[in-house]
Amino acid sequence: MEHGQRMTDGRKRWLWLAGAVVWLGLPWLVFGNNYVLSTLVLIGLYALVGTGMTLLMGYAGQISLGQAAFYGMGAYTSAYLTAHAGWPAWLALVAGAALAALVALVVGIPVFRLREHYLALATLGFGVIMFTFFKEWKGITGGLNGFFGIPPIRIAGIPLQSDWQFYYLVSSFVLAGGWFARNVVRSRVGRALRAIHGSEVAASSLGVNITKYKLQIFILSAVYASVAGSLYAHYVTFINPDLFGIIPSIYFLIMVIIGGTASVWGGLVGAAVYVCLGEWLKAVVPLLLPNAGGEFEIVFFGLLLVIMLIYMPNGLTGVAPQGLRRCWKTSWRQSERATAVDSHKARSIGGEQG
Amino acid sequence: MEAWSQFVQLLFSGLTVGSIYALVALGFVITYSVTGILNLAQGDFAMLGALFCVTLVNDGVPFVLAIGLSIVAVMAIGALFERLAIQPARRSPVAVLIIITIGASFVFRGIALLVWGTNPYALRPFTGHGALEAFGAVIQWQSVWAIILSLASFAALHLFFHRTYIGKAVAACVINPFAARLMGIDIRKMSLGAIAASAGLGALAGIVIAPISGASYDMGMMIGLKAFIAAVVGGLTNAPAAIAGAFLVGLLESFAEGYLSSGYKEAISFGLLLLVLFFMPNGLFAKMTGKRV
Amino acid sequence: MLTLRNVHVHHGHLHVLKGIDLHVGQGEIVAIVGANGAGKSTLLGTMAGVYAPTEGEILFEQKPLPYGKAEKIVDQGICLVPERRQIFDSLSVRDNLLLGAYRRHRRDGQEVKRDYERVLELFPKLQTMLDRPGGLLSGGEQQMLAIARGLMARPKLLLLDEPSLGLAPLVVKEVMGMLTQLCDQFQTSMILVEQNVRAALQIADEAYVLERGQIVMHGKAAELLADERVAEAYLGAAGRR
Amino acid sequence: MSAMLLEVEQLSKSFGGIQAVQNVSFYVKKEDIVAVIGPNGAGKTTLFNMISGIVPPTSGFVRFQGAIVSGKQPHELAMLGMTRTFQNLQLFADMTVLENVMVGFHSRLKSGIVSAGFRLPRTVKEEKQAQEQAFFCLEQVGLAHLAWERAGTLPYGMQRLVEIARAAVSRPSLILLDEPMAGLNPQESKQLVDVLLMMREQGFSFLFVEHDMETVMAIADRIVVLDYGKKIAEGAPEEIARHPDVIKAYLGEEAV
Amino acid sequence: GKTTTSGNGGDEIKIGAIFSASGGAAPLGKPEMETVKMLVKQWNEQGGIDGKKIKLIAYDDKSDQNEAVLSAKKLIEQDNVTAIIGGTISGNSLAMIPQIEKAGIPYISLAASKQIVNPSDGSSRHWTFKTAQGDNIVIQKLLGFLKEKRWLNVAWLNVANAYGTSGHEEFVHYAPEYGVKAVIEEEFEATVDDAKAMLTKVKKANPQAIIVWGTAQESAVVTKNIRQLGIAAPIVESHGIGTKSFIDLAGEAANDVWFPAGRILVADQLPDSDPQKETLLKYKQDFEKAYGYAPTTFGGHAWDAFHLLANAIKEGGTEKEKIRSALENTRKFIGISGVFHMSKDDHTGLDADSLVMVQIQDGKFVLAEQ
Ligand SMILES: Nc1ncnc2c1ncn2[C@@H]1O[C@H](COP(=O)(O)OP(=O)(O)OP(=O)(O)O)[C@@H](O)[C@H]1O
Ligand SMILES: Nc1ncnc2c1ncn2[C@@H]1O[C@H](COP(=O)(O)OP(=O)(O)OP(=O)(O)O)[C@@H](O)[C@H]1O
Ligand SMILES: [Mg+2]
Ligand SMILES: [Mg+2]
Repeated sequence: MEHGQRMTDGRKRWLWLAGAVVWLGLPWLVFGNNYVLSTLVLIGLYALVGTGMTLLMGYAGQISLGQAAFYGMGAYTSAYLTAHAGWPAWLALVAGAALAALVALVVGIPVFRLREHYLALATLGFGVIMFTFFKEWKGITGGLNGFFGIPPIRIAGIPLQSDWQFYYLVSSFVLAGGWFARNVVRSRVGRALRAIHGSEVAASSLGVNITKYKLQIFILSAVYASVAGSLYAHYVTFINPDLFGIIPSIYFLIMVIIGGTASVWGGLVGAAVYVCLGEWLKAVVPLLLPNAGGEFEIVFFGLLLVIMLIYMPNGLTGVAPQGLRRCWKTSWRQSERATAVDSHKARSIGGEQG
Repeated sequence: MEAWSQFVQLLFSGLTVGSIYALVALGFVITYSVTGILNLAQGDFAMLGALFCVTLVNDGVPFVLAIGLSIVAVMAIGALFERLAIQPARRSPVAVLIIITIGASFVFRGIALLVWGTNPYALRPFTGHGALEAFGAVIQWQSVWAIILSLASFAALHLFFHRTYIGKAVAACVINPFAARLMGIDIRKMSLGAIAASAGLGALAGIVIAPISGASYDMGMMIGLKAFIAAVVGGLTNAPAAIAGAFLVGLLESFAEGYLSSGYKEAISFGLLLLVLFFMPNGLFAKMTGKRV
Repeated sequence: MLTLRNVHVHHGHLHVLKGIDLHVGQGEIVAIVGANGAGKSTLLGTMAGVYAPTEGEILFEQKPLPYGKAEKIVDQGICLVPERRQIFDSLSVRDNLLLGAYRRHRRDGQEVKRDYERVLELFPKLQTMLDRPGGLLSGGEQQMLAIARGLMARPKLLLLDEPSLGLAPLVVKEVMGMLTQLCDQFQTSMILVEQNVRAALQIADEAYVLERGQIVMHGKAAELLADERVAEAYLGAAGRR
Repeated sequence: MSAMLLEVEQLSKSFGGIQAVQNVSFYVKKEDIVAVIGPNGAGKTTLFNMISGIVPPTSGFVRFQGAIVSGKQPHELAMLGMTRTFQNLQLFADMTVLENVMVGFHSRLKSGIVSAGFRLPRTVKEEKQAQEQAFFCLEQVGLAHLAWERAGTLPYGMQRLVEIARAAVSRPSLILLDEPMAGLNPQESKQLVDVLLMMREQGFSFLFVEHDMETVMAIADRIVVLDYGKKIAEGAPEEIARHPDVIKAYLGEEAV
Repeated sequence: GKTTTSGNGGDEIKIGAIFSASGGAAPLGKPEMETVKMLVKQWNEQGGIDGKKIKLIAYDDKSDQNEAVLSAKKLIEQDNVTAIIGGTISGNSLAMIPQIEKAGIPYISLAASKQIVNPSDGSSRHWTFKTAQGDNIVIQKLLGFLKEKRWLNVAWLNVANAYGTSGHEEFVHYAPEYGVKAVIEEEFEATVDDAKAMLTKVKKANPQAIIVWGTAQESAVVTKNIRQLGIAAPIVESHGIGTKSFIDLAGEAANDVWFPAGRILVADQLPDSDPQKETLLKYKQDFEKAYGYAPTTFGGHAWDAFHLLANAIKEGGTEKEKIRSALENTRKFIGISGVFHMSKDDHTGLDADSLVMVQIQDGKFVLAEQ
């Protein structure tokens, strides 16, 4: 076992190196093509939101149908503070994150007394209410006409405006966010969260303060979303409430499900697959059906989604090949999750039935 | 007197909207209480029902027959959906199943867009364009139909779940599918029946609404969402509660709109719903759940 | 009545049952004992149609069993009382019981009513809590309910997975007595999986010992009860129970 | 001689019209093993749930290590040194056996979400300690070889052992066990009895519910008998075995 | 969807297009896409522009802002188009503009917001043009009509989305100028099923006329409800109801409703002296032949955009700055939405005269006397 561990470590180092080269080199690989880069930026932003949601769903066992609200909070806070109040973008980003955290705390306290679908509904309701705020609070958000002219973010006085600059910025955030999430998951906190997922009574009788941890993760996921929102606002420089309504929340959810919550990188994988799938369909559908419009893409997207989920309900990270997963999981190996477990049985073990 | 008639008008409005939510919400309840799945494509069944009916009527099929045919057609689609999308994924986590239904909803919407285009269509009311006047307020006959049909469907469902043997078996499927199998209950058949039935109810809802608000390919989403809320407020496995929830949401919206501002209507109803949830976490009409340690 | 020939069952990649041969005669009580994880529950589950065998055959009344089709198997008269009770926790005790007879309520409604009365006589404790949700009962009460529900199906072959689990000693005795009685009165055959080996062997006719998915010992229950190896492995070292 | 660990005073609980527990009082001393027995539905699990803070009592109170703890949340009690197992297994089915036991060590660790997220040295050290302790505990119950298995796929009996290891790993002063022997075969029960006795030597105290009279007689220092929510007897095993009410309500005529 | 019409390498002109052909704005975007496809085919059959075939690269942004931004980047970076038309809705156009301006590509938006050409934050609009009358123009037409009828105390109702609120803002801005006053202002949802709750308040306010500002489906519901409540005040609506489906949906209730509209709606009723008549009839005929239904004003915006661009390319070749200045110098171009006079300060080039007042009578659009 010791031996195997060291081997894995060695292999892991190479993997890291290769990853770093690809990461740094990408803008040159796709040289000059801002379209590809901006696709990557978008993936990165979604991935950031998705990572937070992966934590929330996979570890606090909670579906959020209102995550776009936090995304929007970050975006509007940044937009307003930089454009109208003249704050530096970084400070505004932190302010947005703090605001999102605060709101998550206030909302979370009552919300986490709820269970299952009621909790999902509560987050949905929260999403709708925030959307209404974005829409109606015209003095701050510009209402449905949108918010223009958001100034760029600066590093050492240099405004970041090009796609490759943003690529580095956003991907650094994604990596840092993923690293942080991974650490959380592998710690006492992550274990406690998964325990809550399995059985709340048991977890609490072992000393896990359920509400506290659920709330912490909810806040964390709100911060991830808010930061992504701030970055988005500076990237596109124009935002409007439609970006932060219920539909985007559902899209985030879809990404996380596609990616799977078996690993904290599920958010990244999901976002990438989601965006690429959309772009791929855009390219492929017209080849198959020359006269088809966008509606075909919707149909295909829906079908793909359904098929994908039927055959890999635990998302892509849930079915990743063993070898790859061993690289991800350093501290200990985990028995094959994909073996068909009779779900009824599993439920009766973990659940509160009986 | 003026104030009184406004009140009655708001009441009528609320009942109209509520009855529409109710019909769709019943579909949610059936599906959920049999399969444990929140079918977010439920609203799209309404859309399909309405558009089928419009097409049939325009093709000269007699009205009543057209209604019947479209309901049957949508039920068939529902059954197909169950066999192709839900059944193969039975063992997936709840969240995945929800997303599958969202995916299916995309498919339905895309196909509708393809077949019917983006234009909204009109359908004639069941019984004339007339309206009923009472206490200085008016209510369309079509709204009366909506209310009657939602109450009738509710009554039928209530009888089914609480007075029949099969109704109980149906409930058993979601409570403990494993034990249900051991009792010889055919879960697959139940699930097929449930989804087909809720598709049929959804279609009926769409057909009732079409004369009031028109029918278009994208009408499913919003109806579905509101009905979903109504169902959850009531308590997801409880048909009467869902109906009550639907009327509650409808009335709330109507009064909020009439007495407060309409811009914040959604936020107000959602906000009040949140309050309800916080103080009665299992829905307004929750019963003992049978969970303990 | 029921015959298993060389039955193999897998859970995913896990080879759980490795060639089981077993026979249950009309009106017989067969006990199956074995260590944790030996595959006892899997074996019962296979007979009840929860799992399908990957190899071998199961004959019930000379006909092959419809593998994996629980509802057909219930129709043919096999009923499993599963481990961990598996109560419908938000349904009332009454509904739980009635659902036990789901497959035959339409055929013989009257008889179901009579059975219902009879079953409640067997478990007077349940009589007092008919309207309570099943999930709120105490562990032992739920176990009684699960057994009672199984009886409601009026099976020709009753499969019991650790029925004495969580029952008070007095009740265990009653239940065991009741099972023998049932067997005599209605010619019901039974397969009994038990950790309470002594109690099981005392009422059983035949007994099998299962270890790591294989039958390692088989004989008349009384013989096994007297067997030293069995005593040592399954009756506790002192063999007092 | 040894100090009072747990005192239960006049504890009652009713669910709607059902009087599940009525005015029950008893105590547990340090390094005591106390058993609660009684017919099905007598209120044993309910009593346990009240002591461990899962359901609030209707009246009466619980004192743990001298302080009143009724009204406290289960996780607070765990921090104070009281853990429990469940009659209906409550394992974290999707986690490995080792992780399950590591969760049990939760109350002894301190690192929060921030220090965990940044992987501060303290967290790393704590993690290592938790893993070692969990492993040690698994070894003691003889499950070390299954440490990497998913807990949900283990057979029932082993899941029980995991639950006990999980409750014990944080070295609480009192462990509540709800029917620990259920589902174990006699040999395994015997093994578990040995484990419990050994743990008592190490300073653990137990309060447990059990229907397996052999075990109860073998390890309990004292027995509390409930029937219809009321305490009908309390005393040493030999006394209880002879107690006519107990025989009538619970044991049956030809008892052990 | 990406569509490639004709063109095999070599001498071709690549024109990029982005429409909301599906999603929420599909009723607008679909006829736009169809119009442009039809025109490209027509032009190519007649030899393209100066002998060069036109290659259309069209994307559907699904009414989603991010899709629009990505599609624009793709057109610029990957497809290397000469010019871009599209952006069905204002939000999407506004989101695309910064990079289009940065890349320096002639761009004609089909959306209405005046922010598209006259941004309030003063950012650059060197390359951006648009062909839809801004709501400011439509509102002025409508207010002029109210003033003429002397309906000065009105109820204002708008749909609660970008279309509705932008109309509302312009109304608030221009109403005093025309002496019009709102006695009550309300919003209704785009998914409204029953607006009677809101209308009871309107009834109480007793306005001389009711303005309903929304698109076909929701306006139909509101219009029906107004009639059902027996409110006698005349109804004036927005140009958004100028489709057959409004009449279908509102039925009887649609009769007598007034609204400002582009001339395409009543093309055959126009006097022969109208300079646009011929163009309008031709478009109408072609479109109906190709797609089997009547063209909409939105399709008209796309028609205008395409022709403006094609003419500019004819004039300025494929060089971007030349195309741009040719666009800016467009004078008296007779289009579907009106007669365009572009200038450095006016990248729309339309005024209130590009609209006419239309009334619905017996389920038909009837040109009101001028
Ligand atoms: N659904 C399942 N998926 C995967 N493995 C399973 C499943 N059910 C049981 N197993 C495995 O199959 C083996 C046999 O399990 P089974 O439950 O049949 O044993 P058992 O003899 O009934 O044990 P016990 O006495 O604990 O009830 C065990 O190793 C168990 O881990
Ligand atoms: N949440 C509840 N609501 C209603 N009744 C309850 C609830 N919990 C327990 N009861 C009832 O209270 C009584 C005592 O239950 P409890 O679970 O404490 O019994 P027990 O002594 O543990 O029995 P067993 O040995 O069978 O596990 C039972 O009759 C049970 O049905
Ligand atoms: Mg078993
Ligand atoms: Mg108990």
